[in-house]
Amino acid sequence: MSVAPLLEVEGLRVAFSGRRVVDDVSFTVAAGECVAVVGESGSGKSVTARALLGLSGGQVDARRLRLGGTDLAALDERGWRGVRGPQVGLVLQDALVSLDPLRPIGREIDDALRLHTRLGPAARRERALDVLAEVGMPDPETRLGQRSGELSGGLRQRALIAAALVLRPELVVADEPTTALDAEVQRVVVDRLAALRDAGTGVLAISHDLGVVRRLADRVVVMRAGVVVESGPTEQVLGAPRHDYTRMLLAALPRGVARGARLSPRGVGPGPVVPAPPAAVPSRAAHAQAPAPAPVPAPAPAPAAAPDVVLAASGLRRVFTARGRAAHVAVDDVSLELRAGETLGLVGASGSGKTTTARLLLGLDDPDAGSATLLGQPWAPLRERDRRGRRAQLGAVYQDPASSFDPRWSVGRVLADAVTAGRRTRPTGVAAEVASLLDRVGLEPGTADRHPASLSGGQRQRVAVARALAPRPRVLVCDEPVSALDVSVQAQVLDLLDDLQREEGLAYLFISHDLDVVAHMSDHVAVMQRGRVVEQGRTAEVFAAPQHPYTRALLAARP
Amino acid sequence: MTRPSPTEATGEAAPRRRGAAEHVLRWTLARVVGGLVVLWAVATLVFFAVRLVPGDPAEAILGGPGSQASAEALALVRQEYGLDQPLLVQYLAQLGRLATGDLGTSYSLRTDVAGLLLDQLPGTIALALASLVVAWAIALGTAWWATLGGRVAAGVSSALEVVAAAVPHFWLASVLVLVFSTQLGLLPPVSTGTPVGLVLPVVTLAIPVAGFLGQVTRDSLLDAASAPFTVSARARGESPSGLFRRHLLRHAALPGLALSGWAFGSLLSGAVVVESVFARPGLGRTLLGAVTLRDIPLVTGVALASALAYVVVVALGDLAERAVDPRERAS
Amino acid sequence: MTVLPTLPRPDERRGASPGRRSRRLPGPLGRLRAAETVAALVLLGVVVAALAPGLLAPGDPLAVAPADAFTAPSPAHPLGTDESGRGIWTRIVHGTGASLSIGALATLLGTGLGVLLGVAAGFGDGRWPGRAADAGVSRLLEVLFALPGLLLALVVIAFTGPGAVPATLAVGLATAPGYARIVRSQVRRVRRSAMVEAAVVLGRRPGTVLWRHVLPNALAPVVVLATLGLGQAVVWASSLSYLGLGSPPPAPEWGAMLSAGRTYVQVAWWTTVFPGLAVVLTAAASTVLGRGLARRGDAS
Amino acid sequence: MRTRSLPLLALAASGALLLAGCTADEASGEATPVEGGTLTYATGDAEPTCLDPHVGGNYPQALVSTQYAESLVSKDDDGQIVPWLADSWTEADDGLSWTFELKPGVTFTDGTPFDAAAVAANVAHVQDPATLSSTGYLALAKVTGVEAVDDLTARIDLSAPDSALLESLTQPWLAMESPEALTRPQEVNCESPVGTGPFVVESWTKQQQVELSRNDDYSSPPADAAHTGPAHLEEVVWRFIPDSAARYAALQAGQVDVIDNAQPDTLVAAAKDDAISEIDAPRPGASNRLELNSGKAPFDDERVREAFIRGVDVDDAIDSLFFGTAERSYSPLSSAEPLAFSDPSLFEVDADAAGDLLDEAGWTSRDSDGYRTKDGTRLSLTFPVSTNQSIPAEQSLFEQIQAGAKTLGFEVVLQPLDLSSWYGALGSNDYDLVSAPYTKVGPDVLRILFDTAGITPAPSGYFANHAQLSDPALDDLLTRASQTSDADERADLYQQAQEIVLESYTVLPLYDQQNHYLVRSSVSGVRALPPVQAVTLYDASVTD
Repeated sequence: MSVAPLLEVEGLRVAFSGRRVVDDVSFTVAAGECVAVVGESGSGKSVTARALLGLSGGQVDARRLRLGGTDLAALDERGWRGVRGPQVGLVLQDALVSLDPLRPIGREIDDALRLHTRLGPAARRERALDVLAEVGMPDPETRLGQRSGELSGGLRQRALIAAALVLRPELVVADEPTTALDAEVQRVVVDRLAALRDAGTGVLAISHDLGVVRRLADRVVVMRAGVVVESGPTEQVLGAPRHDYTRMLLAALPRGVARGARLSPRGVGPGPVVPAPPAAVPSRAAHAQAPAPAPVPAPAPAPAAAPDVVLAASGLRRVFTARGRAAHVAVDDVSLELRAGETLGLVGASGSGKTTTARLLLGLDDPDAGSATLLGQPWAPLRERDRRGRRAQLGAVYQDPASSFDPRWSVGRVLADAVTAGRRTRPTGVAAEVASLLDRVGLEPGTADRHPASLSGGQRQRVAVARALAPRPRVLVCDEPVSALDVSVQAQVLDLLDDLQREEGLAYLFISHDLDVVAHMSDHVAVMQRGRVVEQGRTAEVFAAPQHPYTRALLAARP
Repeated sequence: MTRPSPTEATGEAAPRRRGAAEHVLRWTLARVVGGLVVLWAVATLVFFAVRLVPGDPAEAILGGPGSQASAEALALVRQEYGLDQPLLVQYLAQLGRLATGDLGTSYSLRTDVAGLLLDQLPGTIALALASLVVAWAIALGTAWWATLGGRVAAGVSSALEVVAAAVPHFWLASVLVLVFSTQLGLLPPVSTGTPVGLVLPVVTLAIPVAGFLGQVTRDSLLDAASAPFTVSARARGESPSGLFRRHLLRHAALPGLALSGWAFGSLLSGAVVVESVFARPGLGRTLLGAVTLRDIPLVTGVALASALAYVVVVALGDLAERAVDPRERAS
Repeated sequence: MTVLPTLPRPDERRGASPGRRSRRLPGPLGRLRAAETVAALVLLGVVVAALAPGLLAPGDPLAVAPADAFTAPSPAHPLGTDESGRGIWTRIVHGTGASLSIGALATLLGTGLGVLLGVAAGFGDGRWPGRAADAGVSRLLEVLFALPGLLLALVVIAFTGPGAVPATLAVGLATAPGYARIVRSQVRRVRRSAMVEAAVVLGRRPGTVLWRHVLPNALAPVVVLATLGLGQAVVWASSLSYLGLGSPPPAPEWGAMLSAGRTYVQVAWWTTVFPGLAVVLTAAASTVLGRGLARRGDAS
Repeated sequence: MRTRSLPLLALAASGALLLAGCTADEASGEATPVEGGTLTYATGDAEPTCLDPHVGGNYPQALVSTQYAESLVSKDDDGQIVPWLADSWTEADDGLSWTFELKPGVTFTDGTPFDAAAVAANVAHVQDPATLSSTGYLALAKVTGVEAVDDLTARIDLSAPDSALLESLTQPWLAMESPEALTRPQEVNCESPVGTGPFVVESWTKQQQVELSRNDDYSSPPADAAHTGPAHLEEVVWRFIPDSAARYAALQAGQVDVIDNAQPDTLVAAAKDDAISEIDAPRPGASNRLELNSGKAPFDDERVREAFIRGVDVDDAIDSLFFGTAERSYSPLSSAEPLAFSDPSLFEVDADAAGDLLDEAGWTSRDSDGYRTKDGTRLSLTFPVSTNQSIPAEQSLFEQIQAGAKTLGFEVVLQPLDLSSWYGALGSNDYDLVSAPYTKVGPDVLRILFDTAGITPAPSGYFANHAQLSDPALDDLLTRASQTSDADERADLYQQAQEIVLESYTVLPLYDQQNHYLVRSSVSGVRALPPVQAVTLYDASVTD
């Protein structure tokens, strides 16, 4: 497809008050081609994408910045406004906040038409309905009048895409189009973008999710700290990466890595050490038929006397009744068992009741029916006064650790409070205990004096784990502990959890919407759909031969 | 791990519509009951508070304090107005009358309080509402100017808002009269019953409230301006002024609407001063006189009228807020 | 960034990559902006005037000199003299203590009462005791809001008689509902945060959670709010003095000076304009400083 | 909003653009009376609670009722009683009754004829407790009844001779109202009283204004009126503007034609403005004065009283605060009273003499604050001030008296109170100094203010003798003066009474009860009716 490239970027540099964020980036996008820009947070991929619409907000200069017949570098503000919409469309990450929550989606789509065309209201309405149908929005008639808050995640994202496509731009820039979505919905959006590309539009996709990139992109550009480290056809970059950083990114993917095997090099931090080459990964071409994951030799632990059950739930049920709305059954007859030293994975789409189940097991919410036991003793429903004494046995790690720390406390004080909370004894030696906790989670002793707000995402999560370990619990409930982290940092935290389980015999209830992470981390898995456990069993068996249609659909939807 | 919000209902429209109608009914019922409780509490609070105040009600009836009324006249009045009965009996009698809408007769003005209020309420309400509208116009005007005017405009408008919020009514009134009517002779210093006479009183009342609304609007404007949907809008080619009109204006106005109840209350307080300075008939002036002359029925009447006005304005503010932002809010 | 985002959230560094909000450390000083330095200087001046009026204005604020009444601002009397020949500058400086103390004490009373009511309403956890307290206090607040603030003040003063202390009491009571509403929403916000749930998981008792986490975090913004309230309290006090209900003459309190000056506005504009400016400047300065602290405070 | 509208910075600015044309315009034509036109009168006094002067009876009522209700007799500028609704009158030999010959052909504006029966009905209405009259009621204390000898002759019977009856009858609070109207409920009569005056009350919007229209068949002007027949003005708007600065600004802007209660500073400004002229009409009755409570310490000791009165210099203060618009008074009575007696020698300021008197009285030592003490207690005086009755200039005067008294060693504690609390303080004898104006026609006001009987409070707690002066000789003089019908003997008796009052050093006279009107030059014929110095608009006309 050697047609003149639609978009030419050469020597692009973006700086914010002197500090350079994007340095000498060059790539091209042809019509009907999808180029993906991959990199972790802080790599400058988002700023690059926005610079293409003049929305980076920094000082931009480039040797060449051409889109179709327009020289973007020479545009003034009014000129940019002529380009944005008709020539280039932007799709942002989370439709809930990227569409004005106070206006119906019809009006958002209509804005673009009113600004750039002289169509009458009726004609514009017609065009809006067409573009909504194009992106596969069911029943567009009523959807026009609804606000983004009234739509489900998938529908919102389609509305956002429709708003960007309505003027048929030659180039569409999608900044993290799938990050905020569940696997199933991701699949639909990726297919939509693929169809767009096949119809001849140029697509520039920005993502940190290599799975999505593998399915969608013809060519890949890998960026790190504002610089392009590698670029080329997808098979070559993802199949046989030349640059260590790309290799490290690929290695950090839990897909296909056996339970217990490390994802990140032994040393601390994302060092450039080259890990063992990963198992062969089928290239894009092979995506057509259902992916048959390579048979993973499950390291079946020696079937010694089955370890005793540390945390069990039977028939848990929780119903939310809100004013003026129908009652919502969040958890419906859920029964689980977690054994000592093992990890039970809990997987399912958002809103499937995973988090409610976790809160019931943590005793933060009382079940309407059913019960749970911890270390054999009744745990829920129970009066908090009776439960408080045994709280030390059960720890928790959250998705966003920052919000669970008291903003005014240093790391040292957080850990000291956790240590003394568990037991009323031994005020002395707390400092020593804090130091050992920091060491066990791989943080230098100096971190104690720092403020959680000043740490990186990965470091904060390590502090959260250390706090959970302080009262020496037997069970940890981890709710989406790594989904907010970059792949490389995610790998380190997962390895940390593995090490701790092996050394201290901890049992984990591991909750995630990411099937690859659950497959890698858990011995047993339970799949939840709309509040019910639809399938449960040893991870290897469930992933190899899923019985329940929903499980099969989840596995199929994995990029 | 915050509490998961129940997933929003998708698709089934019919039950949602019935739920909405029932919801509106429940909302209005709650407002009415709440309003009645407030009115009852206000009546009780005023009844006992004014009774504690020194000064003999009977004397207040006889042409106010210092009247050389004769003993028989005082006795006659005490008996006629039931002032000789125990306090609790008087309180229940008062509640009985209020329930039937009879606000009694004003001691000092010797006219039916309800009639008096009906005469004066429109004046004060007109003044308060006009001031609220002007305050909003100024607040949004400075917000608009700050948005489009760049750094200097932002700084100056912010300073203007802070100063405006700090200005005492009566001082502003004398300065405005000094400048606009005495020196420039442009505006009448005293209200003429015509709209022209309304300009200075409204501006005097509106400026301090505009200062507050301006600061509240500015904060929510900042939040909205940095929200991702503004980037989406500009990616569609929206101009900054278009963005302000179609998107930010709504977001900026939201918190202000919630504050409309408070703003109206402060306008009533301000009215006391502005009405006496500009010689405008109204509740404010009546209130000041009523308390000075210990005119119990009149004080109760004015308190109830302003409480009713407050409850209505809060309800309207809430309605407007729900219209602009129907998202469910944990109040 | 184009024109629009010239209003970056004060605590967000310009040009931070969009989408990820970086937070500036809540350092004690942080970068003092021009407006805040001016406000700090004004307040410093006001505090000095309050504590040691003699420094700024050696004259006696009460000394009467009928001969030179109503003299226009002149080197001898920088701000002119009032109807009794007393220097306006001297009286403003010596009046600072009175006005500021009424403002400060009223704010203290307002915030104190507000915190009590706010915590009582906000801390309930939805079950019986908490819900009843919340409903009760909310209704009380609604009633206090329904009554125009001035009626509240008038009734209090009618009961106690005019004077500085009753005025302070009246302004305190009239402003308490405002603080209570804000404290209630802050306490409810912190009450439902992940931090509190993490503490529960660690086995902390509700009392400890209240003292160690909820109160410090909920009340921090209230302290900042008090600085905004201080300005308003001074304005309130001067309004009461205007209605003749504030501190008795000849005390050089700003409100009393304003109401006296108002009568002579035709003949001697300076008798009312300068005391008014003093009120406005103090109120504006405390607001600017308050908002500056708020910006720094909410960075955490 | 498609178009880019300019930011509305301040509504006032745009308001200004709207009204470019409306500047104050007043051409001063020569003063030939022009028939018709509307005059707007702005009063600063409190709004009356009832327009029927019989009910209650205070000065704001007198101001407005002078336009529509007329009395039997009036006074001319020399203080002589002149005919009004009564053509002539004779006193019975025993002084126990007065017979009045009424002016024929006079009808009330509701058509009922004015006759002897009407006079009887009015006196009955005033004396009926249900009318809740106070000023009128006290003035007719000695009246036992009224006899309609024939249609145009009415005889008023008395329980004892009353030399002040004629003067009392000149007051608006005893004006004649239509008997028909008086039968209506008081509430209705308060809103629309019916008199025989040159104007008729059309409507009263509370707190805003009273509208009056011309009485076309008016035929009963007082003897000293400038013309006969109906008034020149077609309509009068009586506006209530309490704020003095706003009232004067309205006059300057031409929004109103006449204002009352003009403050000293506006008088000075008006003097410089040739478009505005002043009418100085001090009110009759007592002068504005400080009364020293001789009923309790420290003023029960005459030396302390004399020291206070002769130690404090008020002349400079009065001059500066009132800009020379108020003359110092040395008499308990207003200069509007022909029989007023003053003795400046008693009030010559001598601080040293005052100091010696205080030492003599035992107040020898001084405490840290500079105040005199005796046996440990400080020489402190409580001074409740009524913010309604004392104008700002007067309150500033009290502050200067406070400062002056401090140098002498007196601590004067000023307490500004609203009306209710002020009367409460007086009722509970919680005062040492007080300033209380009292308006009444005739020297008989002395009996109310200084007779021992004036000390015992009325049931409502009100009493008039704030000086609590109780001197049998003075009481005897006042009683005889109130009964004698011989003018010279009456004058001599009142002079002696005033000498006793002044020498008792319980009263520090300040100035006449200030009563200034400001009138735009476009208006002529505005006159202060002598009895209570309330303005009558009967002869007024608008020339532009």
